Amino acid sequence: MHMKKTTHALAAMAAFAFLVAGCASGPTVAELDALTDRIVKASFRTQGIANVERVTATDETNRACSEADASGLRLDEKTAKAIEEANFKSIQWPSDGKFVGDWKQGEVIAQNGRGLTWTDDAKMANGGNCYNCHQIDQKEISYGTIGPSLYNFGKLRGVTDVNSPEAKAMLEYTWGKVWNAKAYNACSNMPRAGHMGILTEAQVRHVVGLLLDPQSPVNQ
Amino acid sequence: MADPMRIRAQAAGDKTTVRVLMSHEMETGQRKDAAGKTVPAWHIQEVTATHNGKQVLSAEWGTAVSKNPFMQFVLKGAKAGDKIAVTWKDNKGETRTDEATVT
Amino acid sequence: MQSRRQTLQRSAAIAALLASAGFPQFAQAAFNKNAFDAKSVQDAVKAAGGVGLIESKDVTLTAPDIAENGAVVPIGISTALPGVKQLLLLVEKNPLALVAIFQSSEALENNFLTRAKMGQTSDVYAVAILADGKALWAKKEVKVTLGGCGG
Amino acid sequence: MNTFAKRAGLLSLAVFSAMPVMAQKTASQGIDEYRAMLADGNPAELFEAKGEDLWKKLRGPKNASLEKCDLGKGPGVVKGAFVELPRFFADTQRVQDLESRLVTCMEGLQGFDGAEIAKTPFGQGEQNNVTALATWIASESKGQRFNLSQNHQQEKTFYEVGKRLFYQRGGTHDFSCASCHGEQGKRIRLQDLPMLSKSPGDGVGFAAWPAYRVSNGQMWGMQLRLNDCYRQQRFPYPGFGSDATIALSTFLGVNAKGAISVAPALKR
Repeated sequence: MHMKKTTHALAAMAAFAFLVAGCASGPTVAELDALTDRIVKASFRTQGIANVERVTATDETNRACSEADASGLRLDEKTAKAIEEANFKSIQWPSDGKFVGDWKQGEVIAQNGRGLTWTDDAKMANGGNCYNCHQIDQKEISYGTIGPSLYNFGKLRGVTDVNSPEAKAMLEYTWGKVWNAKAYNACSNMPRAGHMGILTEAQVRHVVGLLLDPQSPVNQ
Repeated sequence: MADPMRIRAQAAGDKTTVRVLMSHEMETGQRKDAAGKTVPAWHIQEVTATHNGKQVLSAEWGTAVSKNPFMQFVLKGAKAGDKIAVTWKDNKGETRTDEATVT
Repeated sequence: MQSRRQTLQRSAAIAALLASAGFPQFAQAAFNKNAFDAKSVQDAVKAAGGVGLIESKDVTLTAPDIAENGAVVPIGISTALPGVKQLLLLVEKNPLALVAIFQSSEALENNFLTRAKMGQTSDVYAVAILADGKALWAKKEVKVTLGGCGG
Repeated sequence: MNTFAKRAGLLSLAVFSAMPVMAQKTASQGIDEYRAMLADGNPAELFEAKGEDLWKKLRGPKNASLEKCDLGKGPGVVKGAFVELPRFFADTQRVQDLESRLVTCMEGLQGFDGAEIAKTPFGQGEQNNVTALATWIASESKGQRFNLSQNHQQEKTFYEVGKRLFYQRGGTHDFSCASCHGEQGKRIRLQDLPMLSKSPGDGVGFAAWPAYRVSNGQMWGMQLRLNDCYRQQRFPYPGFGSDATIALSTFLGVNAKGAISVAPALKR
């Protein structure tokens, strides 16, 4: 198994060495991209529920954003817009029209950072990983700072009654953002919780509740 | 056989600070394995130390001492060149003794 | 399960054995199973021979305010009080409260450090038991945080 | 701060005795204090001692020691080797990191089956010995500055591939290495995240592993560090010593140029 892999990788290197033999300036960007793909294929394997396709068959959004990140250049506006539109189209809106769930369950989901690694069980409920990157309820002092603070999320956006017509736009935005963050910012660092099957529809509803319910500690 | 300890004994004035690291799992007996079976407690119970052969320390430890335990104690009146030996014994009866020289 | 009487008998036997082995003046303690099996701080101190718990500024507990990980929490006890027999470190909210007992000895300062596992945020106790059984304590709350990605 | 927030703040001050902002400051100061208390007496020392012993011991089917192992500075030279790895090795025609190089030596000098060791899960059998050896070898370069070579074409190529891997988004969460380590001054929960796309400074990131993890009481080499990063990224499993892990290490190691190594360190 390992021998085969080593051979494969070595073959890739040998092919590469041949490629650059007559080329003093080193490999081109395209050659390096192709070599990276070969190395990824030779290096990663499926383990538990983490299939190798998670890295060999990523979607256009990840492909374009990875390339932009590595080059140090921002995605051009046209591509960014196309990515956002495609992701927006894929958002599944609440099947029963209910956007806001139980903030208490939302807090548990926000605290939970588990699920979908190769050591996790497919049957267990996944966490939302929210506190890893965001401040949410001020009582929790162990929060990350990769994303902005979400404390007072609903309050700052003027949501006083989730059933009022004025709140509708904010309910939709919050749902959409949690479901598929790339619909609003093409190369956002935020996972696409609904789109990628990290959270279920019911879980997304509870997280939206945590953020928008005026009773939630987030909005106190 | 258990891996050796690391013992550092440093004299400063009339006091010698002894720091000991031990290699031990210190299994609590509260943890369950992948199959849901409780992993039995396995921990150091007794720690003793001698200074030039004379016993100076006696301690008892429960399961709550951390894995790969650390201990520090302060000896009165030892000097550079003196021998400090530390012995631990766990609840399975396994034991290990290591020695260090005061610097 | 061992009865208390059996434990006492065994301790006595081991003490006699050690005495004959040439450490007659050293307070050698066999593993005090009752104390380490006790769930609460009070019961553990009692099993170690402490008769009355009294808060004291003369006992110093060294512990961090916050632990990045509950698996390794540095804790220590020290005191300059005379007549101390045993020094105990305990974590109130652990399933079994007692972490360690150090026997006081003329050759040592009453100053010991070790590291403990803590399942959750809890008060940590340092208890010095005197010859007359008085148990003088100091305590401090140590916050245990959830670290890393939680996965 | 709006009036409500002010009022809420005062209220919580009255009721809970600590304002959130204060709690925040205390938390990071408290963690610094906690780390300082643990600095003296790093259990990594236990693994260092074991590694040194393993280097000198006659082992394996050939009953030989590793004392003739070439870690890049000539057979048997240990001091300073760690801060120059990964590098290109002419005998294997590969860029290798410390751990994959150790396996090459264990195979060549001692007669162990390298593929078998690479397949062994971390924390078991000969993998434990590789980790202990890496811990000792790293400790022999403590205080030295990272200085990876970029002279050989394959070293340059591996840096470029490593850079692409660093920014590669994938898995169920779209995470790349850069999601957490691409910006300065960020943290996950309370853990500070080093920015690894350039030098994060002395004794941080690449210059801190192997390290003893207090959370699980395990000694981790760079291979396991990267492996667990990929696990938490929800990626599939990177093979031990695979080109992806070595290319990524090359990128991190070259970026760390000039940073002082503190390995083996103590980590959460």
